[in-house]
Parts: sequence; C-alpha cells; structure tokens
Amino acid sequence: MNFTLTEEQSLLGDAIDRFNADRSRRRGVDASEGRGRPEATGESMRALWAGLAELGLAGLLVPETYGGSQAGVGGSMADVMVMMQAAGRALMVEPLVATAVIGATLLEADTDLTRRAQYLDRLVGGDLLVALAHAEPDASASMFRVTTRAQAQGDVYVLDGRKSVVLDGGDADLLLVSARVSGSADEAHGVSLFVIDASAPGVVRRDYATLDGHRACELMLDAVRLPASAMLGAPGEARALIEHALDRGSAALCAEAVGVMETLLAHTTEYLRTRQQFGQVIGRFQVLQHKAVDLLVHLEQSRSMAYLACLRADAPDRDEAARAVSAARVSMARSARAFAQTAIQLHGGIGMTDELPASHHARRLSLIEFWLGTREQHLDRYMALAARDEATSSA
Amino acid sequence: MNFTLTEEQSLLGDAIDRFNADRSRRRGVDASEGRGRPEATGESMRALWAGLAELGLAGLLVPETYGGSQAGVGGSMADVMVMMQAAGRALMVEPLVATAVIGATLLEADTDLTRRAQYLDRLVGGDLLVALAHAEPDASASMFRVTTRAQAQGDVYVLDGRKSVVLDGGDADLLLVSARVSGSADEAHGVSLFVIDASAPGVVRRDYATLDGHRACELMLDAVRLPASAMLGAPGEARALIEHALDRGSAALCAEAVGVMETLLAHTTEYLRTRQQFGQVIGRFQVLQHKAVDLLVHLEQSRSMAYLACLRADAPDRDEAARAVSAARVSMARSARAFAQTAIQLHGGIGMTDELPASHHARRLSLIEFWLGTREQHLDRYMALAARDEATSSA
Amino acid sequence: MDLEYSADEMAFREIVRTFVRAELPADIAGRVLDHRRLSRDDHVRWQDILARKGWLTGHWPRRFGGLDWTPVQCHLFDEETAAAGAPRLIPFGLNMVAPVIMAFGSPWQQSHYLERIRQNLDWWCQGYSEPGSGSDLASLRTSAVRDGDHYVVSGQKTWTTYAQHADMIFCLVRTAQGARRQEGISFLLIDMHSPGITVRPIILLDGEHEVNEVFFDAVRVPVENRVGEEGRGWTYAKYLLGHERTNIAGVGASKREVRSLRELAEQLRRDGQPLARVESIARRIAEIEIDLMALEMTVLRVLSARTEAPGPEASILKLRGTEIQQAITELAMDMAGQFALPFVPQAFESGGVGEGVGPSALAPLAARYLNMRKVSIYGGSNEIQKNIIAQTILGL
Amino acid sequence: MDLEYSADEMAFREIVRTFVRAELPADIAGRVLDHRRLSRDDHVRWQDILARKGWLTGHWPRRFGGLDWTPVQCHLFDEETAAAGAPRLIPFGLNMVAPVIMAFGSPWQQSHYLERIRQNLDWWCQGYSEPGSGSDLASLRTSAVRDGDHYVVSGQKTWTTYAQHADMIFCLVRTAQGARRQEGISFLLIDMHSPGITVRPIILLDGEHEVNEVFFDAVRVPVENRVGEEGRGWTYAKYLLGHERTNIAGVGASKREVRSLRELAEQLRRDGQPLARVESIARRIAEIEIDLMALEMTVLRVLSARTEAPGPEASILKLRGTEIQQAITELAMDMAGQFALPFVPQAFESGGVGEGVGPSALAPLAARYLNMRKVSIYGGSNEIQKNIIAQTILGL
Repeated sequence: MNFTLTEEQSLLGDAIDRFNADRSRRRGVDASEGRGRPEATGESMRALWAGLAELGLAGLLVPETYGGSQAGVGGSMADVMVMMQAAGRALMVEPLVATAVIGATLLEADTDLTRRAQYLDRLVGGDLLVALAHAEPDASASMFRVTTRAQAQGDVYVLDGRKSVVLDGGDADLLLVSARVSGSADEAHGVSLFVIDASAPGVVRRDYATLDGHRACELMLDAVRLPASAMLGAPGEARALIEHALDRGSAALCAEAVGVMETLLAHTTEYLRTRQQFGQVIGRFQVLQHKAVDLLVHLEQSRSMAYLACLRADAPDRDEAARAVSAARVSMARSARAFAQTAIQLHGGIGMTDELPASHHARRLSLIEFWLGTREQHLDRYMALAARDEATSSA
Repeated sequence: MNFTLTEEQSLLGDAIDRFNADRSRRRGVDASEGRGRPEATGESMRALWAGLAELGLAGLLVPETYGGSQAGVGGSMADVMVMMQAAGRALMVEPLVATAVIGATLLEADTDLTRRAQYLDRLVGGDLLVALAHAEPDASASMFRVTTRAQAQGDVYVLDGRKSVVLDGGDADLLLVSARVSGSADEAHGVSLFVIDASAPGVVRRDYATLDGHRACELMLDAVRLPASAMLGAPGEARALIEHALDRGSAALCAEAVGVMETLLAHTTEYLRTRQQFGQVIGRFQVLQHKAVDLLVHLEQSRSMAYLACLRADAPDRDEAARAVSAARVSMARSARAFAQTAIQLHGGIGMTDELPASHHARRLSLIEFWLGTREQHLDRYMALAARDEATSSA
Repeated sequence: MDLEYSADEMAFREIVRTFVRAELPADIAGRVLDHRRLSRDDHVRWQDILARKGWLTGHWPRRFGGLDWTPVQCHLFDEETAAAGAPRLIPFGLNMVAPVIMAFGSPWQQSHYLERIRQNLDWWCQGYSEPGSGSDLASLRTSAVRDGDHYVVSGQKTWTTYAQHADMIFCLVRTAQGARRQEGISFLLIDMHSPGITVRPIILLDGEHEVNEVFFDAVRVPVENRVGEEGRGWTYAKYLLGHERTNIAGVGASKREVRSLRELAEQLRRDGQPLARVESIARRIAEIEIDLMALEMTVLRVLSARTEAPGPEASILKLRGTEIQQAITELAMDMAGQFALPFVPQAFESGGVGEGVGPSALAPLAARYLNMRKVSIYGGSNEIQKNIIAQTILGL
Repeated sequence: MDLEYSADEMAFREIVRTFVRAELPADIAGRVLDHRRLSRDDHVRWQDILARKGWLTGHWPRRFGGLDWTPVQCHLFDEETAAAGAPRLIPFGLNMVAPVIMAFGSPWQQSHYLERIRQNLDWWCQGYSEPGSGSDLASLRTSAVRDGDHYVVSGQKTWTTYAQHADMIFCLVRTAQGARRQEGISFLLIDMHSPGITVRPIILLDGEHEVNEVFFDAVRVPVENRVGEEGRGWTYAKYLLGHERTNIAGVGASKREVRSLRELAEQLRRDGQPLARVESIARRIAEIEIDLMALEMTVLRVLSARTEAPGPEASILKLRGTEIQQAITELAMDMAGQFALPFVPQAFESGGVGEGVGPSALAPLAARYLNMRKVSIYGGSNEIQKNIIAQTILGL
C-alpha cells in the first residue's frame, strides 16, 4: 500500500500547473479563475490542444509503442489521476477525458492494427479529437441501454438513432458510436462500437454549451452507411470495452473533482479570511468555520475515493474495478454537490456572480457530478455488483 | 380557518399542567423531569389513572351520552390535541393514547349497544384500561397485514396468532384484537375486531419496558375460544374502523411530540444560557445557536402538522384524513429524531445521563417516532393515497 | 379550531380563480409555467391588470386605497395567482416601501407615492446593500449631505434587483456618524432618473441580468423625499425587513412547482417507465410535498395569529421556504440526469430554442438550479435568519 | 502508487486471522457480535491472550517491548480482530497514557508502567474532564499541592470511563495558577486504590454504567508519579489527544457492523420479503458501505503519510468515523421498525433474555442506538473537532 507519487508524477503535475499558469498570464487572468474557455479568449481549441499534446497529455495513456507515455510517466491511471487533478485546479476545458482517457482507451482496443497505429499516432500528436457517443435520450438506470441500430446490409452497416449530451462531441474528428447489431435495448450482448468520421453523410450534430462552459452535442444518425471495417472489435461484444472506457473516464472525473475542490476551497478560505462584516473577518464566525470544515472533509473523502477509482479502474477483476469506480462516483457526486452549494453560500452574493471564480468552480463540479452517470445510476450499479459478488461468494 | 383554542380548551390544558405539577410536587420532582414513571415512585397505575379520569381525560373523546366530554370540552380531536400536548410536556406515561384515544374510538363503534354503554361507562370512570393489539411480528409496509386467524367453529371463534409491541397491553383489562376471519394476509376485507378479556384462557402476555419507560407486551393467542358476540362490528369489515382508530392515535402522538419538544427546547435553551465554557455561556457559540434554531424550526413544523393531523383525522373523506395523518407522521418522525439527537448533542455528556430530563424527553420522542407506524410506512401510505387521489381526479 | 376555509373564503378564492382565468395573458402564463425569462413589460402588463381591478393592493388598508384583505385572503390570492402561472408581484413598491410610507411617511408621500404604487405607475427597487455591507447592513457608507432643501447623495449600492427597470429607489443613506452604527442612517426615496445615477449590470452565474450596482454621484434628492425623521432610518429598515421575509416563504409558487415536478415525473422515462413510478423519485416528491404542507400550515398559523406584520418567526418561514425552493430544483436536476448538463441561454426566451437538446421542459433547468442558489443568500442570508431567531426568539 | 497490500502485509493478515480464529474465546466473540454487555473479565481475558503473544503492544516501538508494527499492520490487526468479534482494546493505558510516558516519562515510569501495560497488569482510566470543564479542558480545577515528596490531590473528575474497573488513572491537575489557564497544569499517574478516592457511577440513558465521577479527597501521590515537568501537563495532554482520536475512526468495528446490517437485512422480513430486497434499505446500506470505504482510504492515507502520530487531520477521521457509527445504528433502528421500541436491559446479558420480544438480534438495539449518541460527544465533541480543523488546518 503506497500513496506516494513517483518523482515523474510530481513533475507531471507541476508541469501542467506551470503550463496553466503561463497560459493564464498570457491571457491576463489568474490561472485558477476559470477563465480558460476558448470562446472567452478567442483562442482555437486546436491550438490549445496541440500545446497540451506537446506536454504529453493527449497520449498519456497510450503505450510507448505508439508514441505515448514518455519519460517514465504515463500509461497508467495513476498518471491520469495526477493529470486530472491539475486540470481541475485550473478548470481546463480541453477534452482530456473525452480524447485522452476515453478515446485513447477505445482506440487502443482496435483489432485493426494499422488503423490503431494511425489513429493513436494522430491522437498522441494532438491531431485527433475523439468523443464516445454512447448515452441516449431515454435515460436508463443501467447506463447500458442501447437502442441505436446498426443494420447489416450486405457489406455495410446502416446506423440510425440518436445519442445525447456527447461531451466534446461537437469538436471531435472521430465519433465512436455504440449501436446495436442484435438483441433488445437492455441486452448485454449485441452492442458494437463504430468508428465514424464526424463529417460522414447522415451525421448531424447539434452543438451547445454545458453549464460549466464545456461544449457538448446531440448526435443524430440518419441512415449513416459504414463499411463493415468501421466496427471496432468483435461484433456485438463492445459492452465490456465501453464499460472499461467509461470507468476510466469516471475515475478521471473523480480526480478532476479533487482538483476543482482544492482551488475552490483555497478561494473560499481566502475569502473568509479577508471579507469583513460586523467589524471582523467573517472567517471568525463559527458557523462559517464549520461549513468550511465540511468542505475540507468533502475534499479529503473525494481525494481518497479518487485514489480508489483511479488505482482500481484497471483491476483485472472487472467487477471489482466497476464496484470501486461506482462507489467513488457515488461519494464524489454527493460531495461535489454539497461542496458547490456550500462554497457559493459561504461567498454570499458575490459567489453568485459570473465575475468571481467561485461560481465557475461550482458549475464545473455540477458537470462532473452528472457526466458519465448520475449518483443514482452509479449507486444502482454498485448495488447490483455487490449483490452479484455476494451471490458468488456464497455459492 | 382558525387556530385559536376555545376557552374551555385552554382551561383543559392548564388543568392538566396543574395536575402534573401538583403530582410532581407530591413526588418531590420537577413536573417536566420525566420522573413520572409509576415504578419509580411506587404508585399504582390504577390510582393514577383514576385521578386522570376525574379530570375527564379518560373519557375525553366519549360522547356526553356515555358520561364523557363534559363542561363544553371533549368529543373532538382538537381536545385530544390539547390533552396530548400537555401530556407530552410532562412526559406522562398513562395510557392516554391506548385507552382514551384508540380504545374509546373502537368501543364507541361497538354495535352491541348494551356492551358499548357498559364499557364506555367504565372507561370514562377510569375503571377500564384498553389496548388495541393489531401489529404483528412480521412487519408490513402497509401496517394492515393480519395473519392472526379467527376460525369459526359452530358459534365460537378460535383465535390463534401473535401480536407485537402492544403498547400498554400488559396493564389492559380489555384487549381489542384484529384477526382474520377470511382472505389472505394483505386483503383489506376479512379482518374482524374481537373484544377479549385479558384473563381469558389461552391469552399469554409477555410484558416489558419500552425505551422511554412505557410498558408494552407481546401477545400470544393460543386457541383462544370466544363467543361470536365477542366480535365488535360487522364480520370481516373492521379495517376501516381500525384504520380510523390508528389515525386518531397517530394524530394524538403528533400532538404529544409537540409537548415533548416544547419542554425539551426549554430545557436545552436554559442549559445553553447557563453552562459556561471558555469563559462564556455556551449559548454564545454561533454553531450551538444555530442548532438550537433547528430545534425551534422542528418544533414549529411539528406543531403545524399536529394541527393538521388532529383536525383532519375525523374528516368525512377517509382518504383525506389518512393522507393528512400520514403526512404529519412523516414530518413528525423526521423532526422527532433530529430533535432528540440534537438536543442531546447540545447538552453534551450530561445529555447522555439518565439523571437529566433531556434524555427522558429524547427517549419519548423515539417511542413516538416508531409507535403506530414508522416514517417509511407512513410515507408509503401517503404515496399510495396520493396516487389514488390523482387517479380519481383525472378520471 | 378549524382548518377549513369559511364559505366567504371559498367564495373569494372562486372569484380570484375566475378572474385570473379570464384576465391573465396566456403568453405570460406560458412563460412562467415553462420557466422562461419574463420581460419588464410582462410584469407591468399583469400588474396593470390587477391595478385596474384594485387587486394589486388588495392587502393594503382601505384608507390607503386597499381592500383590507385578511391574511387568509392574501394567502388564497397568492396561491391562485401562482397556480395559474401569474408572475410574482414585484415586491419593492407594493410590499416593502409601501408599509414604511404608510407607517412613517408624510401625508404628501402617502398621497403621492402610495397612489402611484396602487396604480402601478412606478417600478421601485431597493437600495440597501453596499459592497462593504451585505449581512452587516448597518455598516453602510453611502452618504447624504444636507444642502438647503436637498440631500446630496454619493456612494454605491449593490445587488439591486431590477434597478435597470426601476423608476424609483428607496435607499438607506448615512446622514450622520452616530455613536452606534445604527444611528445617523436616514431613509430616502430617490428618483432613478435623477442626474448622477448610473446603473451597472452584475451578471449572475446563470448568465442572467437580475441585479445591479447603482452608483450615486452627487445626486440631489429633495428633503421632502426623506421618510420620517432624519437619522431614524434604521428603525424603518427593521420594520421593513419583517415584511420582506414573509413573502419569501413562496408557498403558492412552490405548490405550482411541485405540480410541475409531478408532470415532469410523468413525462420523463427511465428504462421505458415514467419516473413517477421510480420509487426513489416518487418518495422525494412526496417528501417535498409534505414539507410544503408543514410550511403552508405554519404560514397560516403565523398569519392568523396577528394582524400586524409577523415578527422574527417570519425568519422561520424564510428558512424553510427557501430550503424547499432549492430542494425542488435539485430534485428536478436529479430527474433530468444527463439533461441537467445542457446550458442553453436561448431556452429562456419563449419559443423553446432548447429544442433538439432533450425534453424542452429541461432546457432552462440548469440555469434555474444555479439561479436558485440565491434564495438562501438574499433578503438576509439563511445564516443571518438563524442569528435573528437565536437572539430574538430563543434569547441566546 | 499502489492500493494493494504487499505480500508481507497479506502474510501478516493471515497470521493474525489464524491466531484470532484459534485464540479468541467463543463466548466473548459471541457477546461482541450479538452486542451484549462485556464484563471486566471479558476484556482482561482477551487482552491477556494478546499480551502473552506480545500483540497487545504490537504497535509499540521495539525499545519499549513492542513489535514496531507499521501503520498498515496496525490497520490490518484492527480489522481482523474486529471482524472476528474481539472486544475493542481498552485504550487508556495502551494508546493514551503509554505514548505520553514513552515521550515524556521518567526511566522508572517507562520501565515500571509501560511494562505493566504491556503485560496487561493494570487497567487504566483517564482523569481529564471535570464538572465545570468539559470541552474547555483548560479550566480544570482539581488541585495538587506539593507536600514533601508527595502531591496532595483534591477535586473531582467526571465522565471517567470504566473507573469502576481501574487500577490506575492518569490525571490533569492544577499545580499552580498560571497567567494563561493552560499553564500550571501537571500530569499525574495515580493509583486508584489510594485512600481518599471515591468512585460514583453515572448511569447513562441506556441504563448502563460505563462512566463515573471520581472524587479525590486529599489523595497522596508520590512526586515520582508526575510525568515530565511540573506545570507542563497541557503540552502532554495535547500530545495525547492526537493519539486518542485516531482510534475513534473505528473502521474495523464499523466494517463488522455493516456486515451485521447485511445479515439483519437477510433475516428481517417485510411483507414476506427480506429487507435486503427492499430498495430503500438496500440503498442505505450501500451508501454507508461506500462512506466507510472513503473513510478507510482516508485512514490509510493519513497513516501512511507519517510515522509520527497524525495531527489535526485525525479530527476528520473522528468526525466521519462517529457519523458512520451513528448512521449504522440508526439504520438498524429503521430496519427494526416496531421492534426498535422494546427496551430489555436483560438482553445485554448473554443468553438472550430478549427472547419472546421480537428477533433476538434486535433486543439490545434500542439501548445501543441511545448509547451511540455518545460517540459524537466524547473524546472532544464533534463541534470541538471542527473548531480544531478550522483553526489548525484552514487557518480561520
């Protein structure tokens, strides 16, 4: 048991912090102020992403063979934890989770080795943005209901359906879309993953902002015709892969939440130490002190659960991995919500303004809470896995 | 809409307060200290009950024809509200709910008019203690699962079964027992109510204390033979009557909780105003102030809900009555628990001792919270009734 | 004791219901029910309709042109109008400055300003908070210096709701340095169109423009616009605070929102089932509904206990009222699941530009959830309310 | 970074498990698992068994006869013993006074008292709180007046856990009036069998006798029984507090109790179904389990971050640990429903006299629920813990 970062990991975290600090200085805003949104600065997402790729972030999870994970760091979810905490601290909006975590995980599983090498090479270089389009408008408790259809017609597949709230999907070059080749909506088997060029005919994206300043899209697939080779992996057996990718994504979000909380707690205690009311700094009021303590407790619990999620997400026993990740998500979801609300309340009116960083952090926490599964979805999943575990151990 | 007590009701409340104060003086303890338990003072429950009957409490709900509800007060649940708040203030342990509320309600519905007159006369005079034995060991979400059997054999019924946590059942002269004459455990019809002399052969009671100093019993019915006339009301149709009696009992408990909270809040704020730590009274610490405010908010909500429950328990529309009572129970249950826990916490160590009244009040709140249906049972009932209501209004 | 409405009260409710059904413009009601943005004109149109009927000020005493509605009538009016989707009445004139003018204003102020409020001619706003004095109101620094028959007002107010729409502002200003900070404060009625007033928007975290900074640069205010005596403004302000909080319970609107939750639960599906049939959701709706019953009963108890403005117990209503309002939007977020994430400001405009991004009822949700964080902050934060209760009711 | 236990750690766990399985007396484990009352003898027997093996003090440094267990080993030992139903170790000697004696005691104190603790020869208790000084420990008034080579101690301690069983008490006493209240306090080790000591039981709300008042009437204590310097007792007390709280997280015991909740949920039925299949109950169990995972991970993080005693972050462990302990018994009450009401003190004695009153597992429940209210009060109330965190970690 060992919670210590390697030296390389510490350096990685520092490098990202420095990168963000530099970038903020160039933009004339504080690194932690959540002013990182490209549309606010006129910078292009592509250029920003290229910068991050140079730092090694785009390919952090990609094996060295494909040009990723260099200099003794990378290739593991522990590294992702370090990266995402730093990303959270600076409220980065680049598609780290969508491309570097989920996208890289899926593309690495490609059984078409030529394509795998090609795409991973572009991904590592910052030249390829990827988004997984999996969730559908009709929410499901399981997160694995798929009604989008992939009909085999001769040697092509025709895809019809709709995917919802595809985070970073609007910018993506490549959409990885889950679709059903057989079976009914909730069946575990029968789901395949398709690699679709975002510009393919029949692909319509409706792009919009999310409450924290990310972008997401609704994805309409209207008779999208794909060659059989567009399928990634064995037909109908993509669920395990998608689940693993989503678990890695969820673990990354748990780590990002920790970073966001770190900065927001720092801002909040700073405010409590300086804002004066009734002739004293408001941090002297015991009720506000105790609420600030609640924040710290949420942060420390979330930090613990981020370790758990990141270090177990790749466990060989998939159920164990899933149970740890969903437990972490349940815990993080509650903490993220309470943290955001309490931090705003402690700031008072000023915490409600767009001007102050606090509200930006609070909004990011809301995004993280809801993306890749709600608290209730993860709780149900945890319970189902725990029940399965008991059934096995008593059998 | 009018929340004002009549003059008679105010006098009733005062009379009970005075009675309890006198009694406490005789015993040499403070009225509100929860030292009212007969076993603690060597007094007999019978003698105490006779005193309360003289005050008019035993027959408060009994119509004037039967000698109850005199002097312009009595006969309504509003009067019961006044009585139970006063009872709560002094932590009375006499069987007001069991006999004067639930017992009187059931006996008044007796279709055998001679027996009705006889029993009510004794009840009003304080000469008859009654307990409803309805709940069974296997808990049910509905509170109306009855598996105790009443088998017709010629002109007698033979009862077999078990009833659980019959509050004040150990002292009762008369047990009113729900038993099934037909149908399956959860069916609404097929339940009859039997009037059983506590000394009847085959009736076994195992008497014990409850966590607040009340007494309750487990009731074992082993081939108890009863004449057909022991049945109260029409065969198999007792559920509505039992439900009404339980609703009145629940409403009475809501009012009792208010009385308990009133005294406990007074004790708690008094403690906060006098206990010194760190060179000041602890009531100056903002966190403790805010927790005391939480108590007040719980009290005021509970008071509102006690009005609702008591004034709606007899509504002609039975569903409306049930919905109001169960809503009040849900709200009261949460408040009672939070109130008891917070009051102990505010007292610190001393709140944990048997010596101080605070712990007695806290324990009574726990009893009230769980008796005649848990929070979850009442919530489920409320939801079922709300759904039924919607189905009706949209039909 | 009686929980039922009297025949008269039932008749009153019926009259209000009929009137609202006939007169409330459908486009306005649609925007309220769909949680879309309301324009200044929406508010003014509806308040004009009520003013013509005399109901804008039904709760006022007859001698000021009101109808002497009882507390129960006021409650029924609130409930019926809210249920139908009427905009909430802008309270700054009607319920905040008016009672102060009635109690402490000069005959001229009473005949002039009260009459204009009654006719819905002025949009009022409130100049209390300043950048350095939020919870600690008495530390305010905006100064009013006497110059002949004028005060010259300089300073800054903040968090001023709808200052961008307002014709008049009532202000706490410092006319002297007292020994205690509560001394030397005066209460002025200021024309927002006066030279020297600048309004700067504050954009909230949901992107909306509701509140403002208001700057006063040597603004000349006639002395006759001072309410009551110079230096006694703190007394008037405290009087006012008791009134403000009552409204914040918001029972009528919350009842409407609970109904809307129930509709949403029928409309949204999880695994093909309506959410209304998902136990965890159904329970939370029921619990909120029960909490709201308790609040409504408490409001009615407080209102019927007195004809005067309620005292510190109003703080209890504010606490519970805002907690329930926040619980409602939180539950809506949980029901929305992934559709809690889209943030489509256009969705606030009527017409549902949120189309294509999940169920249209959810389009304004994220913004509303964020916006509702304010209710536990404004009008005296919930922490301040608890301080008031602890000191005033519990004597701690 | 690695969350898995090393091969050595796994081997250690196995050794502990095997030993406990063989040596923990079944009657004692039965009482612990069934939540029955433990006698003094139960504790002593189990601690004797551990002492013979050297494991009572496995966490002590080798130079004091310990085994230098790593924090992870201590955690595994706690987990394994708790899981098997071992009584919790009475901490007053082992984990509270021992570290103080190690750090500040005289060579004689170290060789004499530490050795006796190691061999489980003395039952220690703690003399900190007084009637007038609970949270505000520094206001203590029990006095120790120097008389030759003795102190004469007079005063009163309270909330003294298991004083009725104790051979020794460590006390904070006032040897001088300092300018600051924290000055002039000394730390004494007092034989409980000394003339002048009287123990009076305090009965708690669950009817149990756990805590006591301890009266000192001119009790003569050899000066050699003073730890460290005169007047520096406050420093030693603060050192001690850091140690006490760590244990209060109680992860091992809470894990056992969650398992017991799961068993209860299989055993109890509602409408013929096991409660484990009732969604609302199953969810609450899962949430507690998840909270406990977070706590365990936090304990492991804190432990592995330092070999020294943890600092103020121990307060976080105490807060969450006690919240979880209370949540567990609350859920058990809710699962019990009507059987939460019976209060059968005999049920505490082994043999289940609760028989005939609902499921026997529930017989001691009401008392346990009431008893568990204490955990957020003792060892520095949770409010005090939050004060410590606010000041020490957050700098507020």
